Amino acid sequence: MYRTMIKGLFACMLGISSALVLTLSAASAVHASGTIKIGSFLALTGPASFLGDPELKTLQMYVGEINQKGGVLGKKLELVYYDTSGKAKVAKDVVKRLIKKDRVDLIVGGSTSGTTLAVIDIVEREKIPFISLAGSIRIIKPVKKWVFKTPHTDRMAAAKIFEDMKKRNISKVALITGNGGFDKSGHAQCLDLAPKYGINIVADESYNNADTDMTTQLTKIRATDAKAILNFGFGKAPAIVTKNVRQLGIKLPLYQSHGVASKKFIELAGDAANGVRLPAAALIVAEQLPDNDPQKPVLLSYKKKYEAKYGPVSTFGGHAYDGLFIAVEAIKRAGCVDKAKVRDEIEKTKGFVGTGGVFNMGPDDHLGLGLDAFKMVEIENGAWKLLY
Amino acid sequence: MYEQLLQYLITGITVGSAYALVGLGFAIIYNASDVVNFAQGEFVMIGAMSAIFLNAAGIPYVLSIALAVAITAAVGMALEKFAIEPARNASVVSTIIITIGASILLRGAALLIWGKDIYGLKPFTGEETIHIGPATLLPQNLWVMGCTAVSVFLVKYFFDRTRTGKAILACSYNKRAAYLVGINVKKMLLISYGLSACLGAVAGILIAPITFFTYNAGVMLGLKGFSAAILGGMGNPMGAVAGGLMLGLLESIGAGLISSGYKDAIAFIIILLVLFLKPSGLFGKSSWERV
Amino acid sequence: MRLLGLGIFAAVIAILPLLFPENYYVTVVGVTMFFNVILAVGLNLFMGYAGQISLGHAAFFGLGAYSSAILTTKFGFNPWLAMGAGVALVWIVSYLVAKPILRLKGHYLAMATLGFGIIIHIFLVQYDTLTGGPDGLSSIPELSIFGWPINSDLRWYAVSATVMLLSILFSLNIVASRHGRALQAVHGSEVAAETMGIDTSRVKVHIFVISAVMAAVTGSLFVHEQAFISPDSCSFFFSIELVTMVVLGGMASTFGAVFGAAILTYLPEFLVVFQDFKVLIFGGILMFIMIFLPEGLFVGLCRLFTHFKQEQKECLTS
Amino acid sequence: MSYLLEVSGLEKAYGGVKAVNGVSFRVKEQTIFSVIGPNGAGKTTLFNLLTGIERPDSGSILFHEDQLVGLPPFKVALKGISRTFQNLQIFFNMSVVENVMVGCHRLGNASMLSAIFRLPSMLREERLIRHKALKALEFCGMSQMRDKPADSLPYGQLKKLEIARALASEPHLVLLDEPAAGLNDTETVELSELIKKLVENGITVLLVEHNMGLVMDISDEVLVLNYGELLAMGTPSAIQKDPKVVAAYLGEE
Repeated sequence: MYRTMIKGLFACMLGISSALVLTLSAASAVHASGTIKIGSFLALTGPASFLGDPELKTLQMYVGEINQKGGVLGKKLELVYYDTSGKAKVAKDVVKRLIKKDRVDLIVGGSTSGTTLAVIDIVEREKIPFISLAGSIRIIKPVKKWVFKTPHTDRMAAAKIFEDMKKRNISKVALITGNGGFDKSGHAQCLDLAPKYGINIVADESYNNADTDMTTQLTKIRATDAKAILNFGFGKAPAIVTKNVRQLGIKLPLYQSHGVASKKFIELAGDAANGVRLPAAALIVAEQLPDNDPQKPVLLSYKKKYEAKYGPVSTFGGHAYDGLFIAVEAIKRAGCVDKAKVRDEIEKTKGFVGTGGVFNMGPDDHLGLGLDAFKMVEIENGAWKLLY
Repeated sequence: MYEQLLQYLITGITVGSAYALVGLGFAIIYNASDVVNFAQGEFVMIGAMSAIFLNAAGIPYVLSIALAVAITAAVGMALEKFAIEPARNASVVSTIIITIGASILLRGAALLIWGKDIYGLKPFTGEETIHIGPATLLPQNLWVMGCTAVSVFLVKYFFDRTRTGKAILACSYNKRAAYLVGINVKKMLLISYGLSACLGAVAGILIAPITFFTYNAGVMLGLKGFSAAILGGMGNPMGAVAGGLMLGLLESIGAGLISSGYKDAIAFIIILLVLFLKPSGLFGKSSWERV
Repeated sequence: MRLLGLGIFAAVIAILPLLFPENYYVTVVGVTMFFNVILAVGLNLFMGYAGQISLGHAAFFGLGAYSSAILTTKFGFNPWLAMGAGVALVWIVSYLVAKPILRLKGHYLAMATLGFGIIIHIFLVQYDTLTGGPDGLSSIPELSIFGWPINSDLRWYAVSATVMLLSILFSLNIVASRHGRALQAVHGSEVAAETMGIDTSRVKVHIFVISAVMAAVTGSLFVHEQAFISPDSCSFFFSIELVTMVVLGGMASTFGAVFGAAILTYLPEFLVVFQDFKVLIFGGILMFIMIFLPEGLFVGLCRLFTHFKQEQKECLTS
Repeated sequence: MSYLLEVSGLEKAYGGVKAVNGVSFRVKEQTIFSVIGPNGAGKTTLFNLLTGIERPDSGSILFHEDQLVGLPPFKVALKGISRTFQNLQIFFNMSVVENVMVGCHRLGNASMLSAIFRLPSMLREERLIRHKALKALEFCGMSQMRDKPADSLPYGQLKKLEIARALASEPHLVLLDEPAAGLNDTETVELSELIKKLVENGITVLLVEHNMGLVMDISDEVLVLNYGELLAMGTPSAIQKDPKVVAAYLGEE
């Protein structure tokens, strides 16, 4: 009896003291007005960290640059960011933290679709302008009042790939995808779009993103009459798929998604990557664009700055560039950081030239990119080659 | 049908070999100290990542592999020395949490040292595809199978024939008795952890050219190794090897013949069914409470 | 007298939001902590008191959560009805798996529960037409009690705190009963418990089902509070986290589980500032606590505390 | 006088070794029936068979003319048979009185729900159980240590605690497995007094013991097992004179 009492008391004392420490430490971090707070939540660790890493670097670099030039509306920008490890559950928690503890003015972030989709409800409820850096079309369709995004959708990627297949007279395709959010969403879009392009999915295999080998699935595909293989995924898995395809001696054209549009993929897959086709943002083939392309100067400038500081660019960092500047332009036009006004201005973004394309948003289009913003790219001798 | 099956077998055995080595590591530590070491998967990652980075730093290929194994063994022994030994009176669950803590710590350290990028290792010998009938494999597949077989054989020889190996076995039967007949129990524990870390490192280095590694690639391999050890019967090292190979084959054949999306589920369902029928694993000794 | 500890705890929880109604750590993280406490207290009955192990507990949380999510968003169920259906489902599932699984002991039991959890997780990821796949389900309707919508942090704080305090009370009640003693007897010696007339397999099944149902209720509340659920929230890692809460606080102590859940909820919130070092530090703290207080933080500290008191007494009397 | 326990043709083999081989005996109510024999004679196996922990290969066990073979241990216990263990099976995670209260388990029937909500019926039952447990402790002379954690007790007290726990269930038959092992002389004397007191209270005792002095002193009947087989059975004085027993214990080595 006495012992349980002591224990109970003890628990409470510890509870109270820890709670007090917590609240005190929180009290010291009161909203320091005078800055414009941009919140961000990115996959800085975990399997999707190759998305979050360049995104963060881009945000940090340009926030620094903007502040050096005097900030926005005479105020400095302040970047508050958290790591989600690519996990939806963590994303939900840190976005709550951004909104309720840090009291940010708007959010640019969400490296993966899963983490973005997880926070849409809370962003809508709390009425914070939010520009997502993730791919899934579900983020903006149906249109959510406060949610925008900058990367091309997985649906656009699928459409672009099927267009290319049609040009090459390929009608039977084997699909292989992972079990992540990006993969699954892309998979759904492929299945949905295929009939519209007269494409027949003859095999539909999947793998676990942590798997070490995909030869089993590819062996099954080899036994079908598919004329091309399409792999929707990111991270190390597409590189393994690419190597396994060559190992099994499969000569079919291999398509990847925009999820592999970074130098890392070529490095990992090595020679096996040659001949792989994928849709990608223009950034990776910036030099190959015709000089009259409006994007070219923006791309080259971003690329130069980023590479001078951090090394090879990937399209993912570019999405963060687009997100940040769409937000900054909107704040400038709104003349204040009033959330509703900023939101309205983001929606009015027209003719903004970013790394992903020329953005023309509207009340029913919170992305504002057309299919032409995607470039079809082939890997040739370990380098990107712009097809069209 | 037949041609595909052969390919599934090759894939299954290759992947299963890695599971077998990790499972063997689990079994050795469990035998020596009754601890289920959930940091076993981290040994795999450390082995592979150190080899990759040492090699990239210009150290000759073979030497970098040897060094990587040595580094991992040192990490394993440090784990025993600084985490397991001070907590030798802790309950089984507490030691499990300690090893889980250790795995998080090692992952965190790997993140700081090697960053978050994905890395691959050059294959041991070339990348020319070898054709066996309708199936194909890489030289590295042969290396994986061969080195696993050699490692398993060496471990078996070590426990059956050498003085130290027998001493470790004695510790696993009865620590007090082993101590009383003059066996240095502490040293034996240290050796077990070192050996088990070595096996993890070997597994990692072997499959590094086939798959790729990141700082958190050890988690899934550790989980599979644990499953292998349980499937075979915890505490029976050769059972763990068999369990690993079976798990690899189950996954590969399950994916090939039933569904690739549910292949892991299929493997786990079969493990559960095995446990329901044989509650102490396939080759485990059944034990009952003595009263 | 018996419930003094709980009473004080309840008072603190009631006062905190009055003092800090807008504080993130109180009204937002607090709710997460309360959910974790319910889960840990439930798991502690099964692990700490009955001496079993479950590495798949998050699956029951997930089944409860997904039942609510699917039934309300896809079939238009009333949230309370959906919660009832989820609880019923978990009741049945946990009862069915308990029978064969609980014949296993130790590491084999750990493996089997782990496998069960992973199978459920794979199902949630793969069966995307129903579960939304890895992206999960969103826009789950809010709960309301007799027309009073639970739609703010403070209201959720009140609701989750109430459920949590009830679960602690129930746990304390179970432990201080014939059934609680049966649990501990199963832990102490299964053979002796049997020869005292305790149907040990039934006791184990019962407590497994109870803790599974507690997890299901929490899952259901969680899903309404978050308005979102994805397989991440009920993965194998969450199962491990729950076990860690129980062990870290100290097994076979209801307040130990409370304490463990509180630490594992708040610690990551603090460690956020360490960025890339947070993983390393978290692992280090976990190891450190378990090495030096293998009985768990709460139980270990209590023991040190009573030890100290005794020594003091001895000093005074001698 | 009727027989409380009737065992006939009991057999149990492990692999090829017959641990118990065709043993039959009968135990009268309110007596002390001892089983002796050299190590490995099958005494503990016999106890395990009687209490349902292990299942005999063949044979029958009648208790109050009910068949016990095939019942799980807890059902055997519910019939009113309790036991102690040679290797202590104390619930070390509980206090002394809680250990004994577990012994009272079969006397209660409050449901889990009534426990969760602490209904009055459950509280009443709980008070009764506590009362009975304290009485059992008192009977064994352990009242003063009731609130101590079980793991803080010395060996001799733990042995007594097992007996107290066995008594608390108000059994008809108690099986004591080597209760005197490890006890000193005074403790052994105390133990024999305790066992005699049990019988006076209407309980039948089945005793496995190596301490011959104790066995011969208090038993009404003694059964000698050797290699799983019944070697002899009779009163203590008859057993002491039996040449087969003397040979088994002293000669042949």
